[in-house]
Amino acid sequence: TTLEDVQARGSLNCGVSTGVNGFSAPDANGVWQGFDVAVCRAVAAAVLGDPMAVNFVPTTGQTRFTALASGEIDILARNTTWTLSRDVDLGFTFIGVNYYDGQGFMVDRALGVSSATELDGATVCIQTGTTTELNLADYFRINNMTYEPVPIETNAEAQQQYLAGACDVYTTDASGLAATRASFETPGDHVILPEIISKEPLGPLVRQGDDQWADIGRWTLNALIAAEELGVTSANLEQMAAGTTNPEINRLLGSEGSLGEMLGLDPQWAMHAIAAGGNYGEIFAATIGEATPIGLARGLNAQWTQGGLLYTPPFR
Amino acid sequence: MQVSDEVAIQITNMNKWYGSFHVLRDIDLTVNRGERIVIAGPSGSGKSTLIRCINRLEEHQAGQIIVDGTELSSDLKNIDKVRSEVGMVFQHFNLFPHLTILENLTLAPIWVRKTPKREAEETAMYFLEKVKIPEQALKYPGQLSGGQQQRVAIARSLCMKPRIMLFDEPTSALDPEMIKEVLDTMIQLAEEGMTMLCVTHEMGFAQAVANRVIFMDQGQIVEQNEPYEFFNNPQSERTKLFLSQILGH
Amino acid sequence: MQVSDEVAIQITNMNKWYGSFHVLRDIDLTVNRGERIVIAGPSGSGKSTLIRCINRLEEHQAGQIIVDGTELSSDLKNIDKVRSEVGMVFQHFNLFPHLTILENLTLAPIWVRKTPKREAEETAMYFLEKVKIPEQALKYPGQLSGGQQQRVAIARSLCMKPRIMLFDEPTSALDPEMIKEVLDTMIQLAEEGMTMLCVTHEMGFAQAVANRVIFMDQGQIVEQNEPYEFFNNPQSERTKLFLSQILGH
Amino acid sequence: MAMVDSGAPKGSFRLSMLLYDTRYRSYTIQIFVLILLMLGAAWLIDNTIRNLAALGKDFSFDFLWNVSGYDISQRPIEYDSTYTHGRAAIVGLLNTLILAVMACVTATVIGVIAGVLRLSKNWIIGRLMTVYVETFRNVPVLIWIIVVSAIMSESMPPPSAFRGDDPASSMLLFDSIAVTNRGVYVPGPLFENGLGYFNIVGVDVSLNLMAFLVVVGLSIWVNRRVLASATKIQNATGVRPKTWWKSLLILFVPAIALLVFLGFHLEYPELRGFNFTGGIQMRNSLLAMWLGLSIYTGAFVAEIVRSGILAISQGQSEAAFALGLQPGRTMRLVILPQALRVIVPPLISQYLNITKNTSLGLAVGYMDLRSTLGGITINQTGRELEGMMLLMLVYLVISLIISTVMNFYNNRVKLRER
Amino acid sequence: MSDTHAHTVRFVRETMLPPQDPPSSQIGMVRWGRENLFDGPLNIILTVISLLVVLFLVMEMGPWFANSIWNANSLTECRQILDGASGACWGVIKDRWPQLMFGFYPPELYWRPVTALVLLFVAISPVLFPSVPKKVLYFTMVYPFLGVWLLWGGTIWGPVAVALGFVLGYGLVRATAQFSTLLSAAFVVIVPLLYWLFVAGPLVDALSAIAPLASQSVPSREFGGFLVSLVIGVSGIALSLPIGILLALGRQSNMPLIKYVSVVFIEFIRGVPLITLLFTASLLLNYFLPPGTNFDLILRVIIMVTLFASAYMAEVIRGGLAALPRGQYEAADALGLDYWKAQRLIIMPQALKISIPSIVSTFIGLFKDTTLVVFIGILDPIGLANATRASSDWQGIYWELFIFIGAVFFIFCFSMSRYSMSLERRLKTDHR
Ligand SMILES: Nc1ncnc2c1ncn2[C@@H]1O[C@H](COP(=O)(O)OP(=O)(O)OP(=O)(O)O)[C@@H](O)[C@H]1O
Ligand SMILES: Nc1ncnc2c1ncn2[C@@H]1O[C@H](COP(=O)(O)OP(=O)(O)OP(=O)(O)O)[C@@H](O)[C@H]1O
Ligand SMILES: [Mg+2]
Ligand SMILES: [Mg+2]
Repeated sequence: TTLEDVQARGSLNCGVSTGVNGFSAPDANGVWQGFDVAVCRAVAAAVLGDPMAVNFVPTTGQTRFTALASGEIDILARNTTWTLSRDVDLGFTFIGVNYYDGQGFMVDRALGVSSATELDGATVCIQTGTTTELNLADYFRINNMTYEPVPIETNAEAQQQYLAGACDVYTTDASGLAATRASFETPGDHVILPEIISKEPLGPLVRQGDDQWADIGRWTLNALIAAEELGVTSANLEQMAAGTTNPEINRLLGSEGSLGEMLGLDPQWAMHAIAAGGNYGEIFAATIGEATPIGLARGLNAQWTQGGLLYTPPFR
Repeated sequence: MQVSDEVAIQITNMNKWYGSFHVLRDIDLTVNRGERIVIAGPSGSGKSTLIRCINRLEEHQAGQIIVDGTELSSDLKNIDKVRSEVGMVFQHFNLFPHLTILENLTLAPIWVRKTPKREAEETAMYFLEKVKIPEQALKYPGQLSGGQQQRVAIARSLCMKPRIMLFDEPTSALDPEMIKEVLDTMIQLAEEGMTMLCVTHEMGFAQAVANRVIFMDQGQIVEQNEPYEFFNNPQSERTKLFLSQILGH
Repeated sequence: MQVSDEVAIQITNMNKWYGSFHVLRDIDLTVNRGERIVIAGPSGSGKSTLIRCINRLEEHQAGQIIVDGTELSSDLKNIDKVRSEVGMVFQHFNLFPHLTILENLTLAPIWVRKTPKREAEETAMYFLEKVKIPEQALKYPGQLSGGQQQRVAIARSLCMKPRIMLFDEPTSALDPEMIKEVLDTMIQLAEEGMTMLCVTHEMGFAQAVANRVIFMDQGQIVEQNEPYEFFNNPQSERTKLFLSQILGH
Repeated sequence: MAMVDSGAPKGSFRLSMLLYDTRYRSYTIQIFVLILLMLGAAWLIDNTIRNLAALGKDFSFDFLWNVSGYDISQRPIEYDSTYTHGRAAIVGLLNTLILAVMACVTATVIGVIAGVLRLSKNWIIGRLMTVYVETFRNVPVLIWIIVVSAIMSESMPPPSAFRGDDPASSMLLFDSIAVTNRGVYVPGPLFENGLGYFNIVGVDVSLNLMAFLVVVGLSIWVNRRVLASATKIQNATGVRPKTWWKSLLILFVPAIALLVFLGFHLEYPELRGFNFTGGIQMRNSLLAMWLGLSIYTGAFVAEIVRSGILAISQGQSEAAFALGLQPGRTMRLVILPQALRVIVPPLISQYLNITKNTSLGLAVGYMDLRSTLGGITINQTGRELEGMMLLMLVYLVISLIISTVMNFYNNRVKLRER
Repeated sequence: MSDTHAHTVRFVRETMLPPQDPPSSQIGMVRWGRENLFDGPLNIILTVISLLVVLFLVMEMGPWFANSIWNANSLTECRQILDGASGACWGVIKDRWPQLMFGFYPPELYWRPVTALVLLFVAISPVLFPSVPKKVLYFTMVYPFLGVWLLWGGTIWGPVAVALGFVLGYGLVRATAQFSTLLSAAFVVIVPLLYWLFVAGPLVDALSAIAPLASQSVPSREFGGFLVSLVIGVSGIALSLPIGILLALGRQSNMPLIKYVSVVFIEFIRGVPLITLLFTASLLLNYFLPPGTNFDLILRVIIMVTLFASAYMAEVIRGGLAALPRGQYEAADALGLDYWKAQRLIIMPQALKISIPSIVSTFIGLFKDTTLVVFIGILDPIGLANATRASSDWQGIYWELFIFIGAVFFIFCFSMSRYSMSLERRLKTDHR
């Protein structure tokens, strides 16, 4: 099974993108950083107890699914949209959603456009090999508008083209738009249009057919979210692990019950996962949150208690 | 074989440099119509350069060259005129490999002399017969032996009906068996009274047909004489040395 | 120079075609041990082909060739056996330019005969001395003159201790000065009683050492005789014509 | 040919003859190799079948008939996101071919100019060309394509710069050409009394274009007749009549007449909304690929041309000069026909390289065959095995066609030797 | 015959003329300028245009280069220093230098790839420079195993066990020499194959258990930057050499099956773009291998690149074979050498030597083509440039990275092509 393979190997092979600011990119020391990367580290920590025991495999829009299908990577954490055909036809299992997103448009303020319905005839930069391509085609067709697609391979390239004015509009997931805009010299000159033309639940995925492995991934992600909900942070993790009055926290952190054993993991699996980078909120804040250059608000990705969509099934 | 008094080529005080290397030094030479001159000399002495100056394949920098009354200067018209009067045969034949023998022979008459094709072909066949290979007319140069190719090259020059022929070591790239056939052709030409300047080391040929042998060394004419005198009674030390080398072996 | 009665090469009724071109026609030839045979004939008459059939560089299509009791057929073992008994010297020497002279000589003994290297080198030096160029052993073929190269080629064949030697115009690619040194080596070999078949136009050599001269034309043996008779009293018209050509010039 | 196999003892076949007899040996080897090959192939196919089964996939090309769902900006034939993947592949193929042909033409032009200039006596231009050839040959083509694309999008003005009362940029050539960082807009042909379209197997063929091609073809044919008759006159009288003005008339007048008849006029690009509309747009991606491939390959072509001309020995032009031929004629009658024999074969393999290099289109978003069939389609359908096989097959066919042409040419111009 | 002669022609020069200096119009800057720059109207125009082009380039790029900034940790910092002026921000190269060179290779182990590169030069020196002693060739034979071990690390017994297979093969060649070459060839191929498949693995385990000689192992996904380009390029060429030789011989064979198999393979590979083969490596190779086999992407890329290069190599070697005179084959035959011995001792050494310049050119082409791996997500220099531009610090930087990468490629390729040209000249005079 995948779990045995990973444990035998002593490291997790995790597919990431070749570089998206805030989500996954190597820093100057060659250490991968980002929101997607944090998922990989959490899974590695849960399974192996060591968040650094990850081999990052950069994948392109084109090679990502093959890499997963062929077993080259154990888990793909690369802002991939959860769709039926990917889940069913391509033979993968999405283990959850780590970022609720939707496709949006960004334009130069000087164009004076305030709604996506005014974009008839515009030149649009899109990243190829993604669902954005299909959504875009649908959106313009439904609204009886024409557009000129400029397909681009990487985000960095797209940004370059957009800034140079080679396209009027840049469309990608709203998170990406915000992240991109944040890095501009003058972010204020660009507006993100209000229309969100699609649902883009982004999540990590694994091969279909190994339920145990899918469960591990799914519950690791849930643990991060639940930790935030339950107020478990990297700061108070040690203390809470010693035992609290809240039985759910105790079950989560392994001081009560045998959830870890059910997954085939160490009782402290979730504690390790949280220790890797903090709970979901902490990861978010550190990689793409408002305090970072990316500056994303929690929005849909807030806990359900805060009006967001994050809602984990109970740990019991 | 009569030599007229008419002057065919008049070279006065001609000098040539390659960069700062003085190849030809104060050359004075008068060739009368019908004269047959053999030029000899060690390698690098400037024989080829001299002969190539006469139809302006090389440019001289000082002095005068008058060919058939036309002075060679940078005037393109004069150059064209001289070139169509002077035929030249090279050491490596330089036939055009993409054309048949017949086309090689008719190319210049058609495009330079504006001869009708039919007529040019007749002339070509006439000269091919003269060099004894009419049957090869439709072959390509690559299909001929070296000796045959050189004879075609001579015929090609003759087709332009030149009044002067220049030869630059026409036999030195040939196998011994083939040298004779080419020399025979040249002797025949000489006997018909063609004005010829010939760079060659074939001393038999020189003795048989030349009016004059010119010996060059270090870019200058060192000695000039009738063949018999030249070979049997050389005056200059350099000539003696040279003759002892080429006749000795 | 004694000729034994033992048969070294027996060719019966041998025919060979290149495509549909009949190169060798009904060749019958018996060579006794110790015989020295010179093969002559015009270009294209099949001399080289005949000699190359004897060590199966060319395949014959009909008839029989028995060399030293081994019949040449498509059996590789027989071919290998014959080839290691028969030495061959080519017109263009065909030395291996990437190996020194010594390595050229020891290559086959080491790899084919499995001789220890030391022993092979001793043999090599012995034969190099025999062809009078022991001092060149460590040079490369490109550094030697043509005559020296051809002598090395002979020595290379001898190193395999062959019982029969084939020569295909061994001197025709050489400058005149070098022909003699090669012929001397061959004469020496002949005097030691080696069985030799030699395609050559060196008639002096033929008269000096051959037991028999074979004249070929159009793929057939036209005349066969002792050298003296062959040169002075040729029977066939073709032979006479041929002799007049090569002796005449 | 009479083949008699006498002497050889026939009847006695021994097993060892399979190894030692030249007649059987080669069969032994070939059968052995054949068995190995078949085992290898069987192994690969078996693996593939088992892998496909494990992934729950089948092997079928049905996806080509499914709706593609994505748009392509450069469409030589009608296409939008409601057409099929198969149609998208054809659009990609056409884009590949368009790019390849354009790049071949310009690479040749650039290469010939650079190659000839490199031989020029002019010191400075010779040096410049050497610098050109060496820089472009020794840096990967991918980098050149990216760099060209960056230059275009960075240093050309966006369409918005053309807007307003006092625009930052203006169109060239009497407002007919707009150079923007989205591409170059040039006037396009329009026909007032056009002949319409003709539909063959789902592709609209413009009758105007057809008519134009027919007329041009006819003109070329007539012109050749005129040239032939000039040659005839030259053969008869020796003097070649001047034909250049006749050729000009024949080549241009009928074509212009046809255009006038069809009511030809140019449609000028015009800034409307976000973009220029009207005319023909050469997109940035096309331009980047086109220029990148052309200048990169041009450097190789320059070397080919240079060495081709150098290979025609000095002797040939000297011989022609000595016969009194002038430099122009010498070039045309003696040097070029020979140089072409040397130049054309390697030139054609450069064309092959260009065609293969068009597959880098993805780097700048050019929608060639590799980006459509081999890119988005594979990615959306998960049919990598079928898609890649089809893709390779198409490239292979193109390559084979090009090399057949080359062999044909080589055989035709081979110099005859003894 | 000279009796018809009109006047006396006798002339003897008493003193030789010394060489003179050419007239002043023939030397110096003036002449040089006239001949090389201003000879005729066309040339004058060309000169003026070229000068204008050079001037334009200098004006356009001069200030940008002149304002280069080397010390900055992010683009923002650069922009602050430049304060609105245009200028290059080379700080990115300084910041990402190790990454562009080595990728994610552990920094404390950088000495290993560097050593491997230096030793590579030692290993190929006998091929490139004739003056190097032949003994170095033994090192050349050891190098592939040493190089692999240096780069990837791990137990030393792996490369040793693989090398043992070759030793085994060589021993078998010696031992079976007296049998039919066919049998011995089959034997020599099959036995080492069986050894590698079944014996080598356990042997490595056993040996590691006895003597655990291992260095820190570095998986190939940590390779990146120019290290990856070089590893792919060098191993592609080195591995394709033997396959190329076999294909070239196959293509010349007179056995139709072998000939056509070789031709089809060569023409197929040469007919498709490299990028489709790379996609095959990344998307399809797993379909063709037994279920469950899984090895890393760089290795798969090396396999496909090797196949790709071997088709080109086959054509190069075929050219070398064609350049050999027939006499060499005949002389080998006449001495009784069999096909393989003749190939090994006579034909190949010469054909390969003739082919070296073309092999170098093939390598240059391949090395440039390694940039295509960026399309399958390997972080080669271009891939790393993209990744760098995706980080917050350097988002928006462009020219500096590509100029740097292009310059490094240029230095590599240009020096190699110059070397191969000089080699070609040397071989021309060398070879008889
Ligand atoms: N294009 C050139 N540039 C520079 N020097 C040249 C050139 N052509 C010839 N030379 C030099 O000029 C000298 C005379 O050359 P030329 O070819 O006239 O000699 P030659 O007497 O014909 O010798 P050979 O018998 O070898 O043909 C030689 O020293 C030669 O090196
Ligand atoms: N490989 C071949 N294929 C076809 N024809 C050949 C081949 N080799 C030789 N020939 C022809 O066979 C004939 C005999 O050739 P061979 O070389 O034996 O003649 P030769 O007597 O040795 O002539 P030379 O004195 O020129 O060496 C010639 O007509 C030649 O053209
Ligand atoms: Mg000369
Ligand atoms: Mg012969």
